[in-house]
Amino acid sequence: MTGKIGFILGNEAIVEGALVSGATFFAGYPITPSSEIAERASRRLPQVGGYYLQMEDEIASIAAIIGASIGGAKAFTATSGPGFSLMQENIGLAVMAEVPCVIINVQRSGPSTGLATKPAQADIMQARWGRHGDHSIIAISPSTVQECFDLIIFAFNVAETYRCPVLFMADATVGHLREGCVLRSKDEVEIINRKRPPEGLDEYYPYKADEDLVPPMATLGGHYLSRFHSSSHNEKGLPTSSPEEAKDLIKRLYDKIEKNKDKIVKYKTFDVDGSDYLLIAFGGAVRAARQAALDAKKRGLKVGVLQLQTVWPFPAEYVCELAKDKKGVVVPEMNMGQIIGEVRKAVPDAIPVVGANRYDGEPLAPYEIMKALDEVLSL
Amino acid sequence: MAIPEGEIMVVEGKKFRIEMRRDRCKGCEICVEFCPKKVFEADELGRPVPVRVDDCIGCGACELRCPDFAIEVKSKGVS
Amino acid sequence: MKYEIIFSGIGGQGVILAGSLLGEAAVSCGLRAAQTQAYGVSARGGFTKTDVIISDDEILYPYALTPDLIIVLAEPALLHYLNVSNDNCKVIYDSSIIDASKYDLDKRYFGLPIVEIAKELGSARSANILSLGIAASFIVDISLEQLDNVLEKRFRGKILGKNIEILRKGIELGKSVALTR
Amino acid sequence: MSRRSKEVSWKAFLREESLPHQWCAGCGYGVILKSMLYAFEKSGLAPKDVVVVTGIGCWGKADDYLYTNTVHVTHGRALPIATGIKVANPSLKVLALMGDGDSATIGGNHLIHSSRRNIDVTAIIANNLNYGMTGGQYSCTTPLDSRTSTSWYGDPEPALDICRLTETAGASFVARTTVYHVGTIERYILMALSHEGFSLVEVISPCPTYFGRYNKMPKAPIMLNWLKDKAISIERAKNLSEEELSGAIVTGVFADKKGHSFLSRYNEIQARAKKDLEGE
Repeated sequence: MTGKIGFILGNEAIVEGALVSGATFFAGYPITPSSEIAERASRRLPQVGGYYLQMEDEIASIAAIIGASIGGAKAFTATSGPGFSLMQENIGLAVMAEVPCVIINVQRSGPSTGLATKPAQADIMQARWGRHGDHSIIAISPSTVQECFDLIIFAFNVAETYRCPVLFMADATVGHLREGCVLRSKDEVEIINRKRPPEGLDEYYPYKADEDLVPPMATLGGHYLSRFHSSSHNEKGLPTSSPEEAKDLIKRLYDKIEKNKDKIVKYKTFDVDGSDYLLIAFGGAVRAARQAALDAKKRGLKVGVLQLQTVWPFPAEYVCELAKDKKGVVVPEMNMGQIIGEVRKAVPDAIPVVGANRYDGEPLAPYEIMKALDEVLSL
Repeated sequence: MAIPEGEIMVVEGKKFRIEMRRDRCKGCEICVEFCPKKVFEADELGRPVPVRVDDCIGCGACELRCPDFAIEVKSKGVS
Repeated sequence: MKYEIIFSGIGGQGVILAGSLLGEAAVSCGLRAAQTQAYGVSARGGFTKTDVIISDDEILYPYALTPDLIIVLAEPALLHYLNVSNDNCKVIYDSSIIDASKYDLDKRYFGLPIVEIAKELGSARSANILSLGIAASFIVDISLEQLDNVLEKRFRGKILGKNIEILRKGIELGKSVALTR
Repeated sequence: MSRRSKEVSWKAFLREESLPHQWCAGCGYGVILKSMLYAFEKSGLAPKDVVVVTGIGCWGKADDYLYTNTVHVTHGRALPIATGIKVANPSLKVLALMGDGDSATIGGNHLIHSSRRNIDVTAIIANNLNYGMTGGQYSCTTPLDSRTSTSWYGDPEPALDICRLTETAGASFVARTTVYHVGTIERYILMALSHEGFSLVEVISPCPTYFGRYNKMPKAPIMLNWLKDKAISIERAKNLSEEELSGAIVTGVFADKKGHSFLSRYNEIQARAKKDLEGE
């Protein structure tokens, strides 16, 4: 498969990227518009000695990939809106027990069963806040089929590096998009595997973190006994109700992501230098945003685009830096306005921030972004 | 019979020795009820006292049934 | 160069396959292609369409905004494309299964008996491949060799032979109605 | 009694420093725990080969007292987590320890499908007939008409028979006993540990604090004698009518079938897939 160009679906590219990452375990429950991921995983994984498990529901699916990761595999699942809602509790488990795994949500219109076959980006706040309790989370969003492949590898890498779940927030416009995609081989990409404890320790403490705030993860059946715990626990992995230990744990879980933000945040810019206006988008909406910027150029406007490949943690400082000398910002999203709230928090109050939103199940179009840009121009 | 807290109480019988952990015992009286030789009696807190240790036949029922890991019966002469 | 092509029909006619084969052939020829699809809940019977954008440059928005060619294989699909904004767009509908007389269609629309021709060539189910040929005739940069290649990857044996024949007939048909810009 | 002189003593699996445990006086879970440790000793397993997955509930605290690999997870999800661990690392002996609420009520769907899948995991279900940890509410195994803190006038819902359910669903080893029948707990767990495919041991346990207290059995010995009286062996039960069996606890081995575990079947799938890849 070295460097082979495939004309494939975004959903298929996700599976190919996962395989290159070394993933050997998928558990899922079919749901539109993510099902092609399950279908391809079911064909490809057993070919490479891996496993595809079709579970009884999405709760079992996320549980099984957490188990598989504890067992030593790189594991992933894929779902869409309703299934993503069902997974939230155990995503919290992966956060608390520090289990690396990748959860793909090919977003569709909601709420509830909504428009099953139609795209949306309306789960991006759920990605951040869907679970109970304080914590940080990593969410990555692709806008092209090539990014489905490249960023899923990045998703596995950050999951392994920081021992945490990573949410891969695709949407139906990208998952069901076919494009040319360079299918890189293992030797052509950087693959990161979880940190293991050194041999010869007197005792292994499963939740004793190194300086990077990440505890090494022992291989089950190897040198050390290991413990994983969903409740507040100490370094030994034993439950504790001590306020100090509880605070230290919650703080570390939060900080290991927030303090490593510069390594986790990935973005792309298009014509931002010297531009007067800025479009900030993620996922499928980036395509419309870039087209709109190009159309605006024909009208003599200087419009740059910031693509958030990593949406969470939100790069507020960078957004502020980029936006501070602009005349206005437009945030195109296929929802009623979710990330725009983060943008508003980040940019100086004097700069107008306007949304370009679509939430009828149809993909956001460039002319709708142009309309929002016109609104900014009129301010 | 006063048995101290927090340490292993060893009661020697003719053939068997009963070791009891009062720090673990919660006084459920299972050993009192199910000892075939009625070796134990409950004190005022319901905790067992091996008052007839010489009657012990070493069947191990008390050890097996104790939910609290609080009783061990040992054959004398076996360390 | 940039082309926006739509294949439309009802589920089960293979319009999405036609779109993906066209895109794949374009990519094999070193072009860029993006293919998207819209479909309803039923796998069979409901309105289905696929947009194929082919360009020698990066494709930003992957949906057809100003389509150059729309191929319509069923009446429910025609209803979607009665008011096409692009003056230069060509809309080819299957005149063997759609009675267009009740619609007030301008000169951008014309009928070809697609299913009937496919049937004559031995496979009514290959109307999508005939459509692929019609669309391919439109894009000079896609080679027949690569089109054959993508068919060879997809089909085997007798069906492959039939489809290769039908593809050629489609290209010929497309040329006959002078689709090339 | 001093036990068998095996390489790894049962005490090697016990976190003795965590005792006394948190279970109430007369709770049967300490007995089940000890029987499980005895079975570990007899099985010849080493602590590092064993992974114990626990859910939420009184029995879900069992991992606190173990020197094995332990994974403490969300309520009801021990089985799918155990499934993932086992599939990812088949050399491990993976157990899921669940109560009646965890396994059969909130986790009932996973119980059915783990049985059907015949996944190579051992489930040890400690059934105390109610939710002990949250204060004695009724669960899906609470006997019909029993009084609990949420069925003050009697439980209107009939109880679920875990063993009959899982046997029907395809679990290849299913056995039930009670804390009264203490010797059989170890025996059944040992059988389950050496079984290929999904193995399940259900142990009915006294909860004198809640279930017992609400149902005129406030002390453990009374509850144990109640279990003794209610128990009917599966062999005897075969000759009894439904009416005669009403309210009885049928004990014994419900299923003990060989072959067709999930992992053995999946090996076949991988072989076919590799052939397919070579043929491409």
